[in-house]
Amino acid sequence: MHGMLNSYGGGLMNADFRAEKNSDAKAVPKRIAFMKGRTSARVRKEEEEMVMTVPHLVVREVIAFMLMVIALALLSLFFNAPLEWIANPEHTPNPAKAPWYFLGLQELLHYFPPIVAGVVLPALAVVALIVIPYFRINVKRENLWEQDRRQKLILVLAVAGVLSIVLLLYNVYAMLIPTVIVAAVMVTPAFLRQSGGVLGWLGSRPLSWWIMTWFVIMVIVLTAIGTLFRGPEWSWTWPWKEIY
Amino acid sequence: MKESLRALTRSQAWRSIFRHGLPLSNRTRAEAVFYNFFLHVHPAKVRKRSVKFTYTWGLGGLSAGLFIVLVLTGALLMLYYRPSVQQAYGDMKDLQFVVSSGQFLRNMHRWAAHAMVAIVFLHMLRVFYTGSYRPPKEFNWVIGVILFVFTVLLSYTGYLLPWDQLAYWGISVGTNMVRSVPFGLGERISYLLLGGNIVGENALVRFYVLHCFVLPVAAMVLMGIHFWRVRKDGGV
Amino acid sequence: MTRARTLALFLPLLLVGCTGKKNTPPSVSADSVRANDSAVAAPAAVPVERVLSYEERQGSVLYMKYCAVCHGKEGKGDGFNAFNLDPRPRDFSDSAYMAALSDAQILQTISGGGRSVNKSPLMPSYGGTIDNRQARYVAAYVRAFSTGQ
Amino acid sequence: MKPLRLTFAIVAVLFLVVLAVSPLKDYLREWKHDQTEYNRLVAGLPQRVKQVDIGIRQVWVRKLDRVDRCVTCHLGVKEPALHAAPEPFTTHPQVYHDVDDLGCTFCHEGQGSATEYRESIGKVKYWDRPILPRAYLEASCAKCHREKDVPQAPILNLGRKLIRESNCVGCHKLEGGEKQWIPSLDGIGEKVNRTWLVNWLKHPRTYAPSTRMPNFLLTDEEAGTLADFLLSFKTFPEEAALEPEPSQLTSAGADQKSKLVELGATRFREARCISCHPINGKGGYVAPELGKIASKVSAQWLYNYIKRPKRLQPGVVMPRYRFKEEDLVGVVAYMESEFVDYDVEQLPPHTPDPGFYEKGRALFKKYSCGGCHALSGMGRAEETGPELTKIGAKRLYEIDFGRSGIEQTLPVYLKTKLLTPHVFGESMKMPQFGFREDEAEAIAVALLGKTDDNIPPDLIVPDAPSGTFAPQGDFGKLVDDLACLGCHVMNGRGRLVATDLSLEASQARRAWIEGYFKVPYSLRPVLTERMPKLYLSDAEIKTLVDYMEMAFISDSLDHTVSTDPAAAAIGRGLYYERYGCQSCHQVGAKGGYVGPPLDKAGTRLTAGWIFHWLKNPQRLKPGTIEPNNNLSDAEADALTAYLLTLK
Repeated sequence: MHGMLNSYGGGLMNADFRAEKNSDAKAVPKRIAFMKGRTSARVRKEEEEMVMTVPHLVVREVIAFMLMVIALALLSLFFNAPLEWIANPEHTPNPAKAPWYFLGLQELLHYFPPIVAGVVLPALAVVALIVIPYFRINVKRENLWEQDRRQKLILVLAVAGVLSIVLLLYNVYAMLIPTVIVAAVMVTPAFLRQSGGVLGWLGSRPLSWWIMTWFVIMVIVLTAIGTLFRGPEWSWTWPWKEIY
Repeated sequence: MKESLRALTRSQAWRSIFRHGLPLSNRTRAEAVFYNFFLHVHPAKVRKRSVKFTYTWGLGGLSAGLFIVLVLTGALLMLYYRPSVQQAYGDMKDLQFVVSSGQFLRNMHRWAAHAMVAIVFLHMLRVFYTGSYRPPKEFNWVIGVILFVFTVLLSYTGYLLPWDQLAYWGISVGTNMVRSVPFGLGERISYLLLGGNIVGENALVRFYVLHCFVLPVAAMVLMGIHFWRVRKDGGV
Repeated sequence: MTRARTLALFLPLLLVGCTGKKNTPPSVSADSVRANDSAVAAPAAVPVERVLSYEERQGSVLYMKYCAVCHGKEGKGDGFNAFNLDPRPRDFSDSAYMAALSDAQILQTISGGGRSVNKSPLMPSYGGTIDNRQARYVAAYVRAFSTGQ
Repeated sequence: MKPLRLTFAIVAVLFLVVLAVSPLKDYLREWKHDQTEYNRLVAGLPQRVKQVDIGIRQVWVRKLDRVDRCVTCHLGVKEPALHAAPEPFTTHPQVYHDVDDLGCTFCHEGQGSATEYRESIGKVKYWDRPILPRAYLEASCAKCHREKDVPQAPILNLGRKLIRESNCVGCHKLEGGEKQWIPSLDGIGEKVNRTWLVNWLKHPRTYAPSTRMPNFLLTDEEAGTLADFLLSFKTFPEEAALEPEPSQLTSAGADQKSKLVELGATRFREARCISCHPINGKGGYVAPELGKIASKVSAQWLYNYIKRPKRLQPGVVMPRYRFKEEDLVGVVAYMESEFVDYDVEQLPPHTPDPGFYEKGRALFKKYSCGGCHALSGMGRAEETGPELTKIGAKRLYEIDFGRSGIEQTLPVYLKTKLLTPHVFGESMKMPQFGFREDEAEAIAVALLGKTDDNIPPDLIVPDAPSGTFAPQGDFGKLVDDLACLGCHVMNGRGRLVATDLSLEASQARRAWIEGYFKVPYSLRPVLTERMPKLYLSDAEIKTLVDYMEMAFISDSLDHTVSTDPAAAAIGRGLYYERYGCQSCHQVGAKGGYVGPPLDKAGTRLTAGWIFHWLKNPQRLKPGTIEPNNNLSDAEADALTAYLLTLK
């Protein structure tokens, strides 16, 4: 991390700028220091307790690594990696499942046309992930609903509504229900204003946080359904029912 | 006994390998980081609060650790595996029944691979929720996302190699998804990937090469950059 | 010291790791496989309760072809041709008599005929018709008539 | 710093311990234990048996591309001293193949690469060829042995016979059989009555217990519609028309009729119809049941059929008897009066429903009737059942066990399917053949042998090619007309119910053969299948015997013996005292009746035949049970001389 810079001395009061004193790097990511003509810049480094990498960090790393290997080894001693019948191109198992991390996609494929489920949505997801840092996200660190509450509420509800209708049209209840829940939780702080507690915390989450959370819940729900609850013909099957 | 041990630690060969004794002073500890190739990814000193486990949950480190485990077990498995339709499945059986600890190796590799996909994903979530992608680390986030995609691809290409029903149809379903890419592009990509229109001998060889050479090397290069940038941006 | 204690702590774990494959007694396998073929082992009426061995089963086929016409399907010396013969064909279910007979003698009778063991020439010699192995199969089956119960 | 150090120490030790467990687990593998046990067992034996070095052992069969590690634990397979040892160390029962030659799993199935008991027998979820139960073991013989009679595999042979006889190829693609077209159904509307046909379609075995026609489990409606459809076919092949029923049959008085029936009974007996036809289950097995024939076919059809069988049923193996008209009418009258089914209830008069033809045609197709029966206008039936050429390699996951609740293995599936075809689902079309349990098992054995294994050509024992013998000229016409090949084999062609005639002229004397055609007395009284009396003319007999003397003869069987009475006396001694021939053969009404009586051997047989037969009976008739006594030439000569004196 950067050494902390802090403006020192009186700020220049100007109509365009408002100087603020804050040492929290998270709250105020970009900083400008204004210096008067003859004042020499003095940088004060904030004191933070430091420790030697060796052994403090390295030993912890080694412990973590060893614990991980131990866990893996125990897993490997008791659970064998699956090996089914030899590949038989003439017989498609029912259902034919992709590796588990693609089962969310396969589940999508069950609802949407292949072009949407197999190409558009995953591509959108990857692009969205890549561009996250390039949006000026979380510049406003105040409560999401503090300003323009009405406007934001309408926007959020509109997006959630359109999304829900689309999902309803395709009968994608597996996505619809979490979407509605997430949207409901998201807008709750807009009506019940609290500065502290869970609601206050939820209210201070930025928009990107909500989108990411929604995405993660979607991924988990879809993958779980595809992995555990799908049987022959991709029909709903309880996991304790054995498929042969 | 003690003398001979001391003689050993004083021999030139020993000292050429271990230049220093146990680093007991802060100076030698710092030197250990400076002069050691592997420790060099770390700064000599770190902030005390970042040493705390819950600071990063160690997910990045564990991903790297899993990668090491995968490389080691993978290299050993390569000794017994032949990427051909006739032999691949039999080699799996031989690993299970004949190779000493063969089943254990394969289990390790398999479970570590699954674990890596999950842990890299969790790592990504951690980075997002702690806001660690923010400038100036935005490009490292992009590299991280690419590394996640590579992790999934590595796992996916390895999935075919045992050549059992699970592998065959898992890959068939996957490549059929690729086919839905429009403008005939999907067909081409899947053809390129499989070396044909069906999952067969060509696909097996291609997946093998991707799995054992192309993707790991690419991932290693990206991991180098990833770690380097983490260090340069002041992370642990 | 600490090390020894930790090691002792994890010894049980070590054992658990090894018990995954306790040997199933191999003899069980043979029995269960044998039990399956009782339905087929006896191609015709055989008074043998015991399940026939492979040799006996092979022998039964040969016996039904060559021997049963005189010695009877159940080995009692009552085949349909038995009543034309004097002396009557041997009753193989006579366990006292059969117990006194060695395997070599049975084999000799099959291969060399009755004359070769100073018995009735009405028992022909089959040495030129079936080979030694087949003769052993037949002998095994002939014995099964008296040892079956 | 202390807690961190302690954690590090504990974790490090744990790390090492856990990593050490895997090699230890490896060290304690099942097979190592077995090998140690073996060495201990062997050390305690009185015989010297070599101990083994601990290590995985395997048989690599290059030509079959198989590696079998069964010998890792089955260490005594080739060690005779261990014949009484417990499994897995016991000696392999002696068989015709060497373990080193074919390995283990080629015959036994199971998982050859495995080194653990449960895995090796293959009764684990992901192994598709588990070990064959012994009852089905002969299936593996079928992989290479394609010949009709596989030595030492009676179950397999039975299964194959049943597959041929049940005409499985009618519906299934399967090698080793050809589509059968007998009986043709053309003209069935002129042949049978509706009552019989409906009952027959529903329960074939009620009419004929030994029939090969399976039960399709038709509903009353289906049976009725199908019967109406079939009865609409009233024309015979090639436009053949029925001759009118002779007037004696229709208009004879009771007295006249009983005389006719009496005559018919005599002719029926003389012609030995029961050599081929069973009557109420007794008699031959070659031809259809006659016990209730009068309730099945019309008298007119019967008259026409016996007169010229092939005209109504081309290709049938029924001989054309040379009955005089009166005899023929008598036989028909006798059959009409004798073979009536008194239990049958006539169906009420019935008008076919208007769509019967289309519906019946659909049923005919649905049940694949054309797989066995020819019917003009229906074409040749395609195989409607699943292909069976690789059924033995079917994977368990490809089988729908439905709700049958049976043990989920392929042998049990096949057996159950054969016994109760509909148990796996109501929509199955396979009919009920009424196999016994052992028959179903035998068929399953024959089917299980049809795997997808790659068998090297040098291992395959091919079936003897079926003969293409097709005599021409007058003899050829007679052979066809008399359907000789239905019971006799000639130069490799025909069905072996009676004797192989390929060397007949070397065996029997001309005069005897001629006499036998006229009065075919029974050589072996115990046999059911006897030569029928065909009422041949002298000219026909001459044609037949002339041809035989020309073609069914071999110079290698010539032999002359001295007719010296002294030699005959020695032969007589050999016959009675040394070789005990009287056990099986009768001379002068004394002796056994396993073989043919030898009373008239001197008039029946040639010297050469007797001599060569005595030297090696199996050479002249493979499979005969007459023992080969390894006679010297002198002994054979003497015996021949004796037998020739029996006239």
